[in-house]
Amino acid sequence: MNLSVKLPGLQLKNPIIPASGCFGFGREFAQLYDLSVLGGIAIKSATPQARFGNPTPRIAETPSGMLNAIGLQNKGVDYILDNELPWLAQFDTEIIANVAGACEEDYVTVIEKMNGSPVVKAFELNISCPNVKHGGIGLGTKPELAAHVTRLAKEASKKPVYVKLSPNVTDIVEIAKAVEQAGADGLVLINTLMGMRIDLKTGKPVLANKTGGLSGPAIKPVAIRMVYQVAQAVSIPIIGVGGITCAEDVLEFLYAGASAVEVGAQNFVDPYVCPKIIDELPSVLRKYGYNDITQTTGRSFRNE
Amino acid sequence: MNLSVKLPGLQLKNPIIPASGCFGFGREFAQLYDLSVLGGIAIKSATPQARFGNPTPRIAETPSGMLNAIGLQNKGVDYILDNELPWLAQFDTEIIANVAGACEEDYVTVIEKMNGSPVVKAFELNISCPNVKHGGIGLGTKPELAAHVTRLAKEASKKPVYVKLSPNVTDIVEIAKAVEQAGADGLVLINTLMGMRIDLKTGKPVLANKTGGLSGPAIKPVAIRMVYQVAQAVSIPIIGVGGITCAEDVLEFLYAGASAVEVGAQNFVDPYVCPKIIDELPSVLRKYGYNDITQTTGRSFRNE
Amino acid sequence: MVENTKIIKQEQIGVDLYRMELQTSMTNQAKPGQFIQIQVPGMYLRRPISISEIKKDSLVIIYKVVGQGTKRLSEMEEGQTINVFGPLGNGFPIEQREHVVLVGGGVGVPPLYETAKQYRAQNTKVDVVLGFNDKEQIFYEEEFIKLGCSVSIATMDGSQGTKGTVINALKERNIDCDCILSCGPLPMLKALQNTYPNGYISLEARMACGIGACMGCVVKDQQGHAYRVCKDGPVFPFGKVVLS
Amino acid sequence: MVENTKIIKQEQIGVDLYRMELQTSMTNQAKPGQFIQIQVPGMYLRRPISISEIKKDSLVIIYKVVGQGTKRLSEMEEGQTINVFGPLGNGFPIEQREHVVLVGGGVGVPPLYETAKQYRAQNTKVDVVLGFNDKEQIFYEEEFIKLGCSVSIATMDGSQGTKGTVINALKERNIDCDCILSCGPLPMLKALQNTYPNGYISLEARMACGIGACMGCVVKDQQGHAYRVCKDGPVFPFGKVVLS
Ligand SMILES: Cc1cc2nc3c(=O)[nH]c(=O)nc-3n(C[C@H](O)[C@H](O)[C@H](O)COP(=O)(O)OP(=O)(O)OC[C@H]3O[C@@H](n4cnc5c(N)ncnc54)[C@H](O)[C@@H]3O)c2cc1C
Ligand SMILES: Cc1cc2nc3c(=O)[nH]c(=O)nc-3n(C[C@H](O)[C@H](O)[C@H](O)COP(=O)(O)OP(=O)(O)OC[C@H]3O[C@@H](n4cnc5c(N)ncnc54)[C@H](O)[C@@H]3O)c2cc1C
Ligand SMILES: Cc1cc2nc3c(=O)[nH]c(=O)nc-3n(C[C@H](O)[C@H](O)[C@H](O)COP(=O)(O)O)c2cc1C
Ligand SMILES: Cc1cc2nc3c(=O)[nH]c(=O)nc-3n(C[C@H](O)[C@H](O)[C@H](O)COP(=O)(O)O)c2cc1C
Ligand code: FES
Ligand code: FES
Repeated sequence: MNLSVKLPGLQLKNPIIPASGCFGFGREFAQLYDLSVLGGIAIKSATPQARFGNPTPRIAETPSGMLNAIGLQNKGVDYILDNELPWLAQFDTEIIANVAGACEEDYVTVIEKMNGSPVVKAFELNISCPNVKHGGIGLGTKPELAAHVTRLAKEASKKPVYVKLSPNVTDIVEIAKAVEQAGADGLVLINTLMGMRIDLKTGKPVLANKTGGLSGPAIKPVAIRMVYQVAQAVSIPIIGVGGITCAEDVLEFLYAGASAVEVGAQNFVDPYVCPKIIDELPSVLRKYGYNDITQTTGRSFRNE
Repeated sequence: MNLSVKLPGLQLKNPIIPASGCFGFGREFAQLYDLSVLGGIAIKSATPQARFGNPTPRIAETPSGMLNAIGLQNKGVDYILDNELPWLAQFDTEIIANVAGACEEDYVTVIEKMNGSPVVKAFELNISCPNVKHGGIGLGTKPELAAHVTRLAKEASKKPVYVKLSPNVTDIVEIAKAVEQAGADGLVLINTLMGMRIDLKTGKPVLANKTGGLSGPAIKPVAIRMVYQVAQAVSIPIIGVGGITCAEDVLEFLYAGASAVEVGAQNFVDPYVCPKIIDELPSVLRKYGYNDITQTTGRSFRNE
Repeated sequence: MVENTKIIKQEQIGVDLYRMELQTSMTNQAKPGQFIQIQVPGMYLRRPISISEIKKDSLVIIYKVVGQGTKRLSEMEEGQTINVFGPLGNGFPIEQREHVVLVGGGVGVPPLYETAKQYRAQNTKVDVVLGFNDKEQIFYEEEFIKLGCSVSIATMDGSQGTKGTVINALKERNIDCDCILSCGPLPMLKALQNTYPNGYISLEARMACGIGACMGCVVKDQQGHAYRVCKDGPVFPFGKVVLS
Repeated sequence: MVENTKIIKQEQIGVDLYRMELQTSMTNQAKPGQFIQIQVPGMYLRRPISISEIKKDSLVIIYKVVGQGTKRLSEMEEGQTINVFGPLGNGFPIEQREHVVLVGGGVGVPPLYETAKQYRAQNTKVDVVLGFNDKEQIFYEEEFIKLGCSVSIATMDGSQGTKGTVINALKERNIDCDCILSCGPLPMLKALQNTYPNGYISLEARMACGIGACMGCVVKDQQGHAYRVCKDGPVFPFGKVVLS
């Protein structure tokens, strides 16, 4: 059974990648299992400077999902370069560096600093975060802004650039095409949906930040729909993410058009979910008649 | 305990309204309980002509929710006028006529025909459906299109017009403001999120229509967020809808800024959910210190 | 009605096949061929399952594990309660007749049991033809015999009874009748409709509400009129609706 | 470790208050003041609950029903299994000491029980001060006495023991010590930190991962450095982090 997937810059031994922000830099999970079993790891968003992130509470539960408003807490790109990446070098897995920022220049800064790290195999641009330069709206919500930051990132980068799209848009296909046009090597779909919960006792939003990002199984149908639509409109590979909990979910994303997947919030529910899925994948693929995982991508819209 | 809410055209004895498409014209539920207990009823979308709707399967389950692709099946406005509305007249509850169409003129046609019915107290424009005139995109996805259909509807209508917004947009506030500007008497938020599921056995989408509308508790955080954002930007009342299952959920929507709510898919899960919520509301309101439901609207963003 | 019913019996009776008995007060309203909507804990929508037998204070269902919902149902234990909505839909007609033929395929067999019971109670001659993939799948043969029905079996692989479909078995046994009551997979129902003039079929469809309000489960008749499987069916006369 | 543990005991011990015993093999790793993450069926995120007692083959937890998750937990029955992840976090220090004072408020009391047990096992003098809203809320007084602790009670309404907070009780009894181990509501922890020089507090926070990966549960120290309650805590020395 072949589980390996070759994507720009990434030789994934299997298509399972913990999603950015849901796995830290792997240190905690490394105490539970050998990270070398993973296809890759999308590390926590890096910004030029250290960020404390949003005030707490940052977490709220929702039906079949959760809201988070971490606010990109990280120790800054230099700390990550000096402390996290060298430590990650010991594992035989592909490291994807997720990059975020408050303006376009931030992306360029982080990429230029990380270009030299042999551990980083590709960049993933998180363009969902509110952007100070554009009145707090996300770069991911307008095709021209998304394309612009992609172009700057591509110019700066010595490694393939994946762009992680925000689902909070009217037309995801339009954004995806703009980003492809701007030179992206691949897409990651989807980031979290914007949501909110209100605490009945206080009458105020549960999250200190008021709104937060919705993730978990609740959003899977939205993610599948977006991957399905985008996969038919672009010719760069897609990494699917949103609500994955088991090998069957992975297959659903692959059928929808993804070439690999990221697993997010489920790592909190079952800390062993990634190795569990990797274990189960061969038998699930066999059950549905495959002996090579690459045969499954886009099955749902291919004529057979 | 006052549960009654006065909105343009609507004297709701309580804020609980079954949502359009989730209650038919009430006939089936009338066999289970007296519809006069309800604040109002949003009847199934009416179109100028009868529509069979989409091919089956039209229903798929998702984590804490469901997808539907009914495709506006209805017997057409004339049939509804002759058969459903006179029958509904026997109940002491406010009827909201949901109006849909494949182009702007359809809305005007339906409204003009229904203007004469004393049973209809207000119109609710469903602008989420794909629109033939505009290349299949929904009128609800562009501010100018949404405003335009609202204006036409207001010109044609002898009753208050509520506009039911699509959540599949980048900026719900922008749409809401455009619709308010165009004369809408109120807003209904939200319709379903566009989603999809793929059947692993066939490899194809579960729904014959491929994509469908996601509803149920899974979408509640998105609905609450949108009501919260819109309520602070407009001064017309909002009817909240999306994932309501109990009296606490109702209160969450009211805190977010809604004045009344619609209950959709939960009617399928618990056919008695609406009377159950109406029964529970007084004690839940009392628990949180209220003796009049109208005190709760917008609590989450009001300074107190 | 919606009721929290007690599981008074849960037993595995075949490959992935379970029989469950639910203590309920809806027995006096229930008719053969009707169904109930079961709220399986952890699943959002209810699951429609046919009533297989109507006892004094309980209903029997027989179900196959095909997905998450039926799997969780099969893991529930005797003594636990489960929420049920029903009885729903229109069942099989129980009329004064000398002879009826009941034709069931796979998990279409369960609703025929109560139907047979009620026809036998009025002394109607009941021929039962059951089709399965193979011998291992056969269930309830004995139970129908005990009711005094004459039972024929068809298996696709010929491992028991007639090799082939229920149509083969009907032909082989020369069974003919102006009232065939059937439930099973679509191809079987189509073949029956095309072969015999009179009878009824019971359909399955993806359902949400189960009572006719959501339009999720519709089928069309020859003229294109819509019928709801949950409310106007699940039992329809031969030829009434288009089977696609 | 993640383990399916068996509920070997589930009993109500107070108003909305339950004591549950879980059969598990993680007992030899567990330390007082650590917590476990419980997967309550039907809820998405796990629920963090302190370890209240470590037995040979089981862990005891004591929890209050405050929402959906703890409600469902309280409805589970002996014999059922429940998935648990743990033990997690850093617990209370167990050092060679002559005297420690344990201060608990409300549902902050549970982790102090195992702490008391381990200190008593090494013959340390253990003073326990427990604060509650009123007499009806008091629990585990007897259990601490049985361990040989000297127990003082404070109730806000004065219905038993000292009227007021644990601080009032500490003052009234003239209890002083260079090691106070405490768990309870924030105002109590703040008051303790401000009144006494040395000791430890155990914090609560909304958690997702419970192991330090998601940054959901952070608190700041005086310099603005971030600490994760789940991984760097939940027990912190007095003054280490800013309580807001
Ligand atoms: C009127 C009626 C009577 C039925 N009687 C029986 C019976 O007596 N015994 C029995 O074993 N099965 C019966 N079925 C089929 C049974 O409803 C499905 O097998 C069951 O819903 C599958 O649920 P799941 O969660 O295991 O499968 P999943 O595939 O995980 O279910 C996903 C969704 O699809 C729906 N679904 C899946 N398969 C079917 C199906 N075949 N028909 C309708 N909905 C489906 C489920 O209800 C659920 O909403 C009946 C169906 C209908 C409509
Ligand atoms: C380290 C630690 C140890 C704890 N030990 C105990 C204990 O021994 N006994 C006990 O009764 N309680 C304890 N708690 C609090 C307990 O976790 C919450 O009461 C419980 O999670 C509430 O869940 P719920 O579903 O009933 O409430 P809901 O309010 O419905 O929960 C919604 C979400 O908020 C979270 N949440 C709600 N209240 C709290 C809280 N106070 N702290 C953290 N998360 C919360 C839930 O985990 C869940 O994710 C502890 C909390 C932490 C962090
Ligand atoms: C706690 C938390 C923190 C996250 N942080 C980031 C982040 O720093 N950068 C990013 O691109 N995505 C972040 N995400 C989004 C996830 O990577 C993923 O896109 C999303 O959660 C959907 O996947 P899921 O449903 O599997 O969780 C975060 C998600 C969660 C739950
Ligand atoms: C089966 C089904 C049919 C629906 N049909 C309509 C419709 O005809 N017109 C409309 O405006 N909304 C329709 N809706 C959307 C609901 O009115 C409601 O906005 C949505 O389901 C969200 O609410 P809920 O989560 O409570 O279901 C339909 C929803 C469902 C589930
Ligand atoms: S399931 Fe709703 S109409 Fe049949
Ligand atoms: S709960 Fe995830 S870091 Fe503490």
